[in-house]
Amino acid sequence: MTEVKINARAFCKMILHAAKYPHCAINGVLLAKSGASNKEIEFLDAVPLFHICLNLTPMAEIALMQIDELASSRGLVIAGYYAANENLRDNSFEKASNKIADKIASNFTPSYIVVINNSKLSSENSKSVLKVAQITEGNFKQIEEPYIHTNPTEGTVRATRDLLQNKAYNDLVDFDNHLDNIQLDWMNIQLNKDIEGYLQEK
Amino acid sequence: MAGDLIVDSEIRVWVFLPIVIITFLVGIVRHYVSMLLASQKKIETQQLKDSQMILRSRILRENARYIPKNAFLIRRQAFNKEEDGYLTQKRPAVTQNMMTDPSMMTDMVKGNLTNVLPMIIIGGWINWMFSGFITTKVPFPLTLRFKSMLQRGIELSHLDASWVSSASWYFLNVFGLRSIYTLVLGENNAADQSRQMQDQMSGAAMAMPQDPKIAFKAEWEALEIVDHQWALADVDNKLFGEEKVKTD
Amino acid sequence: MGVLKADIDQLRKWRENNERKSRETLDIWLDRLWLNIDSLGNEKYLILEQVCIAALDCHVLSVAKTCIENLYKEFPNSLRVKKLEAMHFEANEDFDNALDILNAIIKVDESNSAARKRKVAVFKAQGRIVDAIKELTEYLKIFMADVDAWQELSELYISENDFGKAAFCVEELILHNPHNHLLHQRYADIKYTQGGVENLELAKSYYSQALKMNPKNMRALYGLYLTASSLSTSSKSTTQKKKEATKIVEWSLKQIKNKYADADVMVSALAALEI
Amino acid sequence: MSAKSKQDAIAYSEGAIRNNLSIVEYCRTSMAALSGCTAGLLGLTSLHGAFFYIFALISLWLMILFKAGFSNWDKYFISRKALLTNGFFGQLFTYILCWTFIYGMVHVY
Repeated sequence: MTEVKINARAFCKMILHAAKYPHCAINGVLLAKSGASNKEIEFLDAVPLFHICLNLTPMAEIALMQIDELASSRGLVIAGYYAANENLRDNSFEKASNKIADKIASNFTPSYIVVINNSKLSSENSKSVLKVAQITEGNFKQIEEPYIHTNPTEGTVRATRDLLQNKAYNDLVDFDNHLDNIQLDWMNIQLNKDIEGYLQEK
Repeated sequence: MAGDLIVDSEIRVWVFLPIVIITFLVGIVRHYVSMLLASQKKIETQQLKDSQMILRSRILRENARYIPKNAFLIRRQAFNKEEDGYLTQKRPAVTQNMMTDPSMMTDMVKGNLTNVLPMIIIGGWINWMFSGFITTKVPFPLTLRFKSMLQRGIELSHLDASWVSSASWYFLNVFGLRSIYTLVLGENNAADQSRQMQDQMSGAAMAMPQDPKIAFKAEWEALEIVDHQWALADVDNKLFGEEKVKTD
Repeated sequence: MGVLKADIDQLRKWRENNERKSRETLDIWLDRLWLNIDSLGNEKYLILEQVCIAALDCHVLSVAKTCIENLYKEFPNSLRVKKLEAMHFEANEDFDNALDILNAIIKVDESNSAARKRKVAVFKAQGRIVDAIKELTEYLKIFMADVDAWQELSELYISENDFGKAAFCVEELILHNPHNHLLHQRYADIKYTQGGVENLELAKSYYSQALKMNPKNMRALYGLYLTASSLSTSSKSTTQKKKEATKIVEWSLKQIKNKYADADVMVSALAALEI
Repeated sequence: MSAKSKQDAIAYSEGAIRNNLSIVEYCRTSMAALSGCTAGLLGLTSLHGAFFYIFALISLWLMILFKAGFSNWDKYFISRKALLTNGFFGQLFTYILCWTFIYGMVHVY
């Protein structure tokens, strides 16, 4: 079984994105170091993409092009896709997966899909918030919970909780926000610093 | 200033002012009474469907140029298909007798109660109560033809036409206060009886279960002759053209 | 008393402008109004309805329940209150009861559009998208000119990846509101997603139209760029068409760069757009 | 933007236009009532009163244009001329009523 590590930065951004738009489905992509091995993968960053009309492709293409460019200049590669469904009870991979996930899968193997488990968002045990699966030829192979780690293990959960409490999700910018106002930066450099700050806090 | 005629100032206090106040207040009371009596009309689903259909087809005709030709043709086909298009489908003829429908009757009675009745009663009362007074003078000269209009109830052939009798003053008020009511009560108020009277005239025609077939037929014809011109055919070139003008 | 009046005015303003503001409405209610229910004057029942919906929105079911009980006391037979009760069941995820009530309302008053729409919402909450679509099309057969319903239907179809039908709904929206650039852009998005030279040509026109109506629409600008560039490389289009498309590509790329320059942000990622 | 509006038909929001017109209508009724009362108080007769009405109409029109801004009134109204002439006769009745009423109250008795 592959070990999946999720960096605090990626983890926080995913949760914050879901928290910013509790009433819509959201999606985004996960970045990992290029040339990672099959045995283990670590998601270093997440890029929140859309909250309106996930299934339409043109803007997604634009976003993927730009993200790919930026990521490769930093030695990263788009390795995964994350999504949260609109419906609270719906956590299936099939529902969440769409053309973007397929596209990523065709570019990077093995690629991963992460579904945010809406109903568990409020609970304390935050590791089970995420459901991860490996995509292999259109099939989803779910990765059991013991193989999913956050990095750092302790700090991430606490940082996420603090960020949520301070309504940091209002500062999160996804690609849709960027398209509405191009001055907003979808890389969330400021938010990254905040996350670091919360991680440092003891 | 009064010129040839001096009017007793008691008339001002006991005739002239009361008429204005009475007409105004009656209008207000009528507004609230009709609000009380208003019953929400229950709409038949079929009627609703018909009106929405007409609306949609009208919009289709008007804005067809914004959708591609294909999309327009599909829609027209759906409306105007030979056998069972929206506008051409056969339906049982609607023969609904107005008198047998009790709700229609009560509506009519209510309408009369708030409109015609007060008009007659108040008008008659004012005529009886304040008859025969000269109340005021309009501040502009008028020809003799206006005499019959402004001097109802006074038969004096040598009186100047600009003098107004009490009964006529009442009617002047009834019509002239209309826009004041919109100020006081907001638009679409029920106080305005002159408009209500018009409604009653045309209302009879409206309340009749209007045969949708006729409207449908008209809509069908109008839709048939629409010539679809796609408004977006040349839009990208226009976009450039504009840009060139700007940069030059 | 003055504060109370200000609150009532604020609520009325939100109500009349159809602003959602559920959290704020609920706060006003909990802070001040609920102690003074009887001094709300003739707007009491309107406010109760508004607060009830806001409370359901924030999942404060107890408040909603009180509102509904108060309303029932005054209007025991009102369909409008019944609908609120159904919404309460819905929020409680007791969908069967909600559906029963809604069906009862529709049985009494066939032309009750609110109840029919709620039914769609219930299906959607249950994840029965296909049923929701079915119900909504039934609804649209009667209320053909309901723009919101067409909008919802288009979104449902998109979520089901049925782009042809979604396009039909958006066409209907454009007919009703031909001067809304967002609709044109959405239509172009759908056409682009469908793919194929003809659809791409359509997408190009509609992106251009959206841009013409609102030059600030970045999505349309990006979309125009994308469609044009895929048209220019498509094997099926003629040389003439390709030439035109290339021109559009250059133009839109220049525009995009201008936009970013105006906004004072340098995005290195834009380099990805160069071919 | 202005170059564009000259080239194409401009799109107006129907609801907003209707709202604007109803507000103007409201102003006009108030104006008719007020100017009628004024004319009555001043004791204007015959043609003077008519001129006063026209004067009031034009000044209201100028005030509305001023409020909308002289250069960009076309954002709010479709036609400047219609703004002046619409409801000329409708309000005339209100004007005459108020005029007659106050004139009667003050000057006849």
